[in-house]
Parts: sequence; structure tokens; C-alpha cells
Amino acid sequence: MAGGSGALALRLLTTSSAGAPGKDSPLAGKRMGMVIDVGKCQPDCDKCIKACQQENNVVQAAAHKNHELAVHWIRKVTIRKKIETDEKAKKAEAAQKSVILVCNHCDNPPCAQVCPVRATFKREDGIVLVDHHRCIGCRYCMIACPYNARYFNFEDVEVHEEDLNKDRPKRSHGVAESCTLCAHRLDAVDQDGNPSPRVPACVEACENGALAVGDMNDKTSTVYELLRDYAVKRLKEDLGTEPKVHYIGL
Amino acid sequence: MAKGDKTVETADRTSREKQEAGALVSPPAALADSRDGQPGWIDPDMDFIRVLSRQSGDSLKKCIQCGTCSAICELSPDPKPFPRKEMAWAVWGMKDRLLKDPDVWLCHQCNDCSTRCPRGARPGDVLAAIRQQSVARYAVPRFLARWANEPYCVPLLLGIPIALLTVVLYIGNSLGVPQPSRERIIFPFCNKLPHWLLNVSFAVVGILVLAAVVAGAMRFWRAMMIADGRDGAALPAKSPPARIVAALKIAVPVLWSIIAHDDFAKCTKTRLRFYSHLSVLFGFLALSLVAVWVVTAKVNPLIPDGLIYPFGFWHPWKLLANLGGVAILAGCLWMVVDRVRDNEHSGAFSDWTLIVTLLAVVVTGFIAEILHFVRLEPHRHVAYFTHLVFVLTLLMYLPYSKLAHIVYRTTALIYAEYSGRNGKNTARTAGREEES
Amino acid sequence: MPENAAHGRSGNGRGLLVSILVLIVLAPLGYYVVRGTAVALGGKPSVEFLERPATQDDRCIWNMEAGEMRLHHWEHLARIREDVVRFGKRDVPGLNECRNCHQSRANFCDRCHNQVSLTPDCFGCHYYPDNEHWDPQRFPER
Amino acid sequence: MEIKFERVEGTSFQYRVALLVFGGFALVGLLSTLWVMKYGIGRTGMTNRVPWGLQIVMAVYYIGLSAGSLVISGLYGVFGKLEYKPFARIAVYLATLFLIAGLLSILTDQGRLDRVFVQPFVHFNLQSMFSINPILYNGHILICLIYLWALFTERKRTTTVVATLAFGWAFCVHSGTGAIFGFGARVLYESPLLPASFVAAAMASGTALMIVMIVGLFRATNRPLDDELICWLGRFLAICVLVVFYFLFVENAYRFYVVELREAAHYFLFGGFHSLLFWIGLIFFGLVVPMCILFNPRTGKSIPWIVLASSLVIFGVLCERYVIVVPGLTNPPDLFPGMEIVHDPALVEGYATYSISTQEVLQALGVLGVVGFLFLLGLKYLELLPTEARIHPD
Repeated sequence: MAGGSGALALRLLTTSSAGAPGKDSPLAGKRMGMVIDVGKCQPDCDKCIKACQQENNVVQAAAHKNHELAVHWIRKVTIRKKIETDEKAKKAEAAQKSVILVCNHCDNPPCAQVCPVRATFKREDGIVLVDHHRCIGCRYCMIACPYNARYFNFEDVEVHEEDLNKDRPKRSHGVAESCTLCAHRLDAVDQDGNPSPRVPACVEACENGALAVGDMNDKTSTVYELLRDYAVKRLKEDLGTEPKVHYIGL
Repeated sequence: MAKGDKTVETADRTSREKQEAGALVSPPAALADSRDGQPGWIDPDMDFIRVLSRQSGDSLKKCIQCGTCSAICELSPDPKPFPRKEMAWAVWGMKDRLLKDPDVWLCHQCNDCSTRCPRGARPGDVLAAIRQQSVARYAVPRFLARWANEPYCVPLLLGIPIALLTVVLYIGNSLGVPQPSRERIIFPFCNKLPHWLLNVSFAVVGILVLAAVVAGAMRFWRAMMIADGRDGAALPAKSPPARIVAALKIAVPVLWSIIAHDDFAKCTKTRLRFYSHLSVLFGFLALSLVAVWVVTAKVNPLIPDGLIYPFGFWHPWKLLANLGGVAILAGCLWMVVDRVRDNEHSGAFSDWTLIVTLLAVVVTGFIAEILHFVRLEPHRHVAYFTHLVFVLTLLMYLPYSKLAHIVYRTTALIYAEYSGRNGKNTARTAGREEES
Repeated sequence: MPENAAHGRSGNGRGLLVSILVLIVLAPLGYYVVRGTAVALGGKPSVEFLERPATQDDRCIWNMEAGEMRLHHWEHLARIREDVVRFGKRDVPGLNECRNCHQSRANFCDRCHNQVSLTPDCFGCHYYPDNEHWDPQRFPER
Repeated sequence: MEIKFERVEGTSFQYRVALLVFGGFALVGLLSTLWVMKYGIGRTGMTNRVPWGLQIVMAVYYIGLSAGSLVISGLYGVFGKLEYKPFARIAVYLATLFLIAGLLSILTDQGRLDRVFVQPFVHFNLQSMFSINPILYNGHILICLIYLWALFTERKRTTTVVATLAFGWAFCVHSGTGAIFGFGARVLYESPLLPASFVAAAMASGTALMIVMIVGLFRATNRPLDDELICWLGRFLAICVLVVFYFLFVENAYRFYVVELREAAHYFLFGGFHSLLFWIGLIFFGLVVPMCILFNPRTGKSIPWIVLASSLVIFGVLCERYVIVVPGLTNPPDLFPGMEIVHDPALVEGYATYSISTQEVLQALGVLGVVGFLFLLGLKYLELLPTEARIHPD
């Protein structure tokens, strides 16, 4: 008697009235990717970085006084050929390149694999996100990421009201984060609930057309065309993580 | 009059005093006194003897009627002291006699007698067993009291509250969204267990329990009256208001003495029993009061707030409830330690069930509270449901479990006061002074 | 009674202890008697109702009754949160949209949360201004 | 063979001072943890490039130190060397404490301590070593508690069964700890050898700790102890150290042999402070000197020398844990093969840096304080110590 009614009570208590995530996912069939044309990227331009920081409330976190605690969802590194002798060094000086680094949104994300609470996960459309409501701050994802693309909020960062994008959250201390590919812009809907995607902030800000983000399965998208027409490289392809950020002319 | 430094010699002397006072109940006297005044007639209830023997570690066999127990008992009145006469009656299996005896309930089981007994019998445990039998005799309906004392009935006993609450849950679940009133907001702890439904079901059970308790107490009172030959005798005053005043005059000091633990304070063997019982009693009072407050909040004219429940952590009622929970937890744990450390304790089933149920109530309560503060759903709902099951168990079996002592002991103490049985100390003190 | 006390250990101390315990148990009741009387005599209740939007409509943008919102808002918010974060469904207004109508966090959220000792993490990250310009006259409860 | 166990009196001046010192450590650790919780873990030496620091080093080190019980229970429970039975209780008790210490270290290292007690239970990820290891650790603590109960109640058959279970489980625990790093994507982490090497290092440090604790406790309380028992443990320690050395050699030889790892190997062996720790702390003091002592027929039979060697091994394994955790993170990933990074806003120099901060040291000391405090209390209130430990009792 006790067992039977207890089991019934348990079932009544644990079944949630909130339904399971619907089948009509707006993300189904998509595969978001990014293409970066290194040749078009101007060395002294940081418009995309500024736009990203403004959009995602990382202005103050990026300007952290301890540069190793600073948060860079998108950052720009300067690289050149390895210098063997002094004479070659002068040539190499001229051959410097600026490369934009963001989260690679891998198809096999090691960060999502190691997250003990599934706070880091890969969305149906391939974007790798962190659920900041769930992250416990173990930083295992940062260890696992082979690209050093993840950042941790070591301290609470005070964001000034005038710098704040009020529609986007900032982060509290103790959670990991990285580039979201501006998922909120890609998912945006209009008044009637129909999809009206906008391009990510960095792509919008880039005046040289060096950046493109879109659905790689959509044959009308810029990304699809670029990937079809150009030879692209990805970072550390040998690891098998299948990154979805592609570089032209690296 | 320092009683604390009482030695064996003085104990012997008081024992002699009691014998000289003619309080000794010798076996022939017991026989003569027995059933319906028929001299020499005795009808031993063998089952009763067997039950008592089982629950008191064969104390009955060991008793040699030396009277040490009666002599040293701090609570025993001088005329007809206990527990010696009860031991004698128990040996003879005089069930009827024992169950009508208010003295059985005057004992608070401090076990001073059990430790001092030269033969290692445990009169304290015998009286406890008799009390449980007494509860079973006067309970309404009786079969529930029988079940409540059988270990193999536990699944059934727990099953009834679980089933009842499952029905409540089922109704609550199918009701959909309850609309909270505009005036006073009460958030149910779990939306599937709305407050009003719980209130209704608990109130129904509560009224039944109250009826059972009152009926039991009245049966007990009448039995004591008949046994004392006071049949029909009432309070001295005639007019109803005067009778109420007279009744209050008797009841109020008794109730205060219960709350103040006057009788517990006299225990010398296990001094800390005073504190453990005190903390459990006050914890129980505090939690009952908080529960009553929450249940009646909708109609309470004293509340000026819009949001009534849940309470914040620093809310006076929440503080009181947490304090009460901690008090019961600490008191019960101390009782457990006390019983485990006392190797000879018989550990009667009814005794352990009460302690375990109380512990279960507070532990599940605290678990539900913690899970609520970390906002874990549905875990907190499951914890809450378990908590409610134990609360309902405690409430539902109040008239049949050891918890019934709340009713029967109070009744017996009031009866003792009413019948003048507690002239004890005055009489004894007077005798002592004369002697010196 | 006095005789009894003399026999027990430290009779006066025990009386004091028990009296204090009785007082503790009755203290919240006394607190309410004082407060309830004060309010009845024309004092101001310390906690008033939540801010409601100027529209005087009982329905929220979530198209739900006010009662439903009060009783279940955390469940709905959690569900919407999962939908947005994990499944990219942004067709339902979320926390950001609450502040369009209920402009004061102090009056709309914190008032209740403070009273029931709940500290949701929402506002560590999400923007919700702590406007104090709530006027109960402008937004009467009934 | 009847072995009597007894409590220590715990009234001596030294005992009280030790209790006070460890209690003080624990208190300081607690305050430091509260401080870090309030201000965020940014006040430690960790950075975005080196997100794991001393706390993780200490966690894996503490877990390793718990292996002493593995050795003793293996000897006595599995291989039936009954002369080690006197040490069983103390070994298992210490193992329990050090496992708790490991968990405490990991716990206090989390960014959101408030969620640690909720989220991992609700959202479980069996693909993550961080989800698997708590099961292993908590399971081991549970097994240790059952084991202790069996030892204290002198249940022979239960003891044998639980000892075997604990022996096997401990292997999983230490392999799992190694797998946290071994299965990672960092050049200096990624190595299938790491779990095995962790087991070896754990056994070395655990045995060394047991030697130091047993000799220290028996000497301090004037109990008879046969030297032969310790000498045998010493020889076992020497073999463990040799195995650790072998694993280290294989790993580094492999990194030097494979062209693409050569640069990382160079960084590991000659790259800065960690290289100093590696060569001097680990290789010289932690492995070579103890091996010289233990394999030398003369010093290998002298108790003071063995204790010295054991202390060095305990220190050496701490260095080993550090040079596994930290250099693997400071060594940057080679994102652009054949290129070099001239400028990176997230880095000033080519390599990230990590320096141990005071807070982390205080927290580590705090955890040690908890262990010491509980151990001393255990000595006083539990019958942990045997009256004597001899191979052939009179």
C-alpha cells in the first residue's frame, strides 16, 4: 500500500507541466559557420572588436588592468614567418598578417565534452554556447579548448550604464564564456514571431568585408559561396575537432 | 528540606514511613481489593502479563515486593504510593485494575526506581508498558491502537497517509492553476499541493483525531471515577460559571506544572531527560503555533500584509519555526543517545516509533527548506511530500501512539489534583517535621 | 506549587527558563498584535502590493492571468530561458520585456523576493533598472 | 596473532600544540576561502591562460597521498601479508582524510561554489572526467568508511572482501585523476601514459607518507616497531620511485623523438621555473637521491635514512604534480604552424605566466590543517594505533 501510492505520488510530483522542447526547432537543418578573409583585414583596424565588446557587454572586461584576466571574445593577433636569421627578418617584417581569432564553434567541441554539468553545449545549428545559469566555474573547458578561445570571469566587472547594451546580459563572476557568434542576432524574430536574422556585430562593423557568418547549408548564403570559391584553412585541423571558422589566405 | 543528598538510609526510612502510614499494599490486601470488591477473587489476564513481561525485560519475575521503588520515588504520594502496588497488580495480571489507575500516569519514567531496584527489575519500564496498554484500552477505535503497536503494521500505517496525500496531490494536479486572492497572497510550497486543499484534508483528519482524543479521555476519566467510587460526584460548585471557575482552578496549575516540567525536574537518574523533553515539548508547541498561524492566515485580522507565505528567513514566525525544529531535533537526538547509552533500556516499539516519527518530521522539514532555498525542483516537492506524510502520520496516530500521553497524562494529572491525590508533598513534609 | 519547586533542582531558575521559553514561543504573536493594532489604528502596512502596469489590464504580455504569473513566474522564466539559450526560440518575450511595463525592479521583483528571502541570480547579469518612481496612486491595485 | 589497538591519551603538550597549529591552519584556510569567494578567484595567481593553479595541483597531490591505504590494504588484504595488519586502520583512516582533502581542494577552486552542490547532481555528463571522478572519489570514501568499520569491528571476511574492492577501486581513482590531464587537448597533457604514471606516483607518495607517519607516530608514542617492516616498505618505495622515473623517461623521450612535440618538450625541460622544479625538485631530490638511499644496502636498512628518502619522495611528487599541471597550460598552443605570433592582446610575452599567490597557499594549508586536525582527533578518539608492530610477536 505504502509502496504503490508512494510511486504514484512520486510520478505526480516529478512530471512537469512545462512541456519538453518542441520539435519545431528554428535551428533544425542549419550549420552556422564563419569565413575570415585574412587578406582583407586591415592591421590597424579594430572596428569588429569594438563592436563585439559593445554588443556583448565585454567592454570593461576586455580592458581589465591585468591583461591576462581580460576577456576577448574576438581578438586580433599579428603573426609572421618564423625568423631564422637576421637578414630574413627584414623580409618577414613586411609579411606580417593580422588574424582574427574567435571561438571556432567546433563540430566536435572538446569543451562541451568535458563540461561536468553540460553548461557548455553545441546547439542544433552548430554554435557552441555556455549556459551561464548553469556553469559552476570549474574551468575544465578552458583546459580542454585547444584554441585558448575561452575566457573566465575571474572577478565581477562593473559595467558603466553608458557602456551597457541593455538588451544583452553581462556576466557575473565565476563563469566561463566565449564568442557566441551573436546567436541572439541570428535567432532574432520580428513582431509576429517570424525569423528576421541579423548578422553578428563584428560582421556588421567590418567595412572591408573580411568577415562573413552564415548557414553553410544554405546555398544562397555568402558563406556558402566563399567556401565554394576559395581555398580555406582551419586551425589545428589535425585534432579532429572540425572547427567551423575558416580562413582565406592564411 | 534537601532531597538531593538522600542516602540509602533515608530511603529506607521513608520506606518505613510509608509502611507505617498503612500505605503498604500487601498481596492479601491486593486480593481483597480486587475486582468488584469480591474478596479472594482474581482473574489473571495471562496475555497482559506476557505483554508486560516482554516489554519490560522480565521485570515481573524479578520483583520481590521490597518497596524500595515506592520509597525512593519522588513523585509518589504517601497514601498508597506507587509503583510497588502496580508491580504487584501486574504480577497478578490485574489488567482492569491497572488501567483504571491514575498513578500509572503520574510516573514520568525517570527510572530512578529501576536503577535503585535491588533485584534489577525495572518498574519504570513496567509502568510504561501499562500506559501503552491503557492507551489501547481507551482509544477509539481500538483496532487502530492495536495496529499502532505492531511492527508488521508499519507499511499499512504509513500507507494510509501516503494514500490520502496522493489523493490530495491527484486532485491538486488536476485542478490546474489556482487563482490566488487579490487581498492576501499565499504561495503554496508546491503548486500541485494547494494550501486550501491541504488545510481541508488536514482539518478533517484533525477533527476526527480530536473527537477520538476527547472520547478516549472521557472514557478514561469515567473509569477512574468509577474505580474511586466517585460515580456521579461532580465539582463542588453548582452554577455553571462557578463550575467552570472551579474546573479552571484545578486545571490551570496542573497545566502550568506540566509545561514547567515540575515532575521531570525531580528525576535524579537521568537529569538531562528534563532538558530533552523540555526542548521537544517547546519545539512542538512552537511548530504547532506556526502551523496554526499559516493555516488561519487568510482570515486572521491581525495580518496587515499582502504577501503572507512563504516567510523570509528573518521573519519572526520563520525564526520561531526554525528554532522549534532545531529544538525537536536536538531533544530527539538526545533521547536517542540516552536510550542507546542505557544498555538495559527495553526499547519498546511505541517509544521508538514516536522518536523516529518526530525525527523524520523535522529532518524532512529541514531538507525541504534547504532544497527550497537552493530552488531545486522537483526535489523539494518530493521532500515536502515526505514531510507532509510524516506530519500526517504524527497527527493521525496521536490517539493511538505514545504521543497519546499528551492526553492521558494530562487527564490523569488533573484527576489526581481533583481527587486530592496530590496532597502528597504537604502530607509528607508535615510528617517529616513532626518526626524531627 | 512552591513545595514542588523546592524539591526540584533550582526551582526559581527553572521557572525563569520556562517563562522565557513561553515568551519566545509567543513572541511572534505579540509582534503581530502590536503591528496589526498599529495598522488598524491608521498606520501604514509595511509591505504593499506589487507594482502593476498602467494599462489596468489583468493580462501580461505572456497572455496570462496575473495569478498565473504570480504563482508560476519562475517556472515560466526557467522554461523560456531553456528555450532561448538551448533551442534558439526567441519568439516569446523574456525577462528583458518585463521591464517595458513593470519599470521598477525594486517594486516589481525585489519587494517580494526580499520578504521571502529569495535572491535570484537574474540581475547579476540581466539589466533591470532599480527605478524608485513607483506611485501607488498612479497604479492602484484594484 | 592478536593485535591490540588503543587510543592515544592526547593530553601531552605536543599533542595540544599540534592540534592548535592544525586548527589554526584550517581556520586561516577557511577565512582565505571566504575572501576568495567574495572577491572572485581573480585574486589568485590564475589567469585565462593558466586557469588551473595550486588548488588543482594540491587536489591531485592529496588524492595521490591517499594511496598509502592502497599499498597497505593490498599487502594485507589481497596478498595476505598479515604483519602489515597493525597499520591497516591508520592507513585507511589517512586515506579517507586525504580523499576528503582532495575533494575540498577541488571544491574551493570552483568559480560558483553555490552551484556545485546542485548542478552536478541534476545535469550529469558521463563524457567528462570531472563528472566521473567525483563518483570515483566519493565511492572510494564510502568504501574506506566501510573498510574502517570492518577493521574496527574485526570482521575478517568482510575486511578481505572490502580490501580487495578498495584495492581495485583505488586503481580507478588514481587512473581517473591522471585521465583528467591525460585525455586533454594540450600538447604537454595528452598522453595515455599519464593515468598509469599517476598510479605509480600515487603509490610512491602514499607509501612514503605511510613510512613517515608510522615511524613518526611509533617513535613519538614509544611503541615497539620492527625495523624489518619499514625496510620492506622502503624497498617497495624504491621500486615505485623507479617506475615513476621510468614513466617520466618514456614520456619525455617520446616528446623529444617526435618532431612536432620537440618544441614543447624543450619548453618543458628548459623553459623556466617549472623546469627548475622538474630537474632539482623532482628528478634530483625526489627520485635520484631517494633511490640512491633506498638501493644502497647500508642506508636502505637504516630507519632514519629511509624516513629521509620518504620525505624527499613526498616533496618530489608534489613537484611532479606541479610540473604536470602548470607547464601544460603555460605552453601556448601552436595555432599557426611555421608562423610565430608577434602580437597577441591576451599575452604580453610568448608564454603565459603563473605565480603561486598567497591566497592559494593559505587555502592549501587550510585543507592540510583540516586533515591534520581530524587525524589528531582520530588518534585520540578512535583505536587507530596498535600497541606494537612486530613480525614475530613474543
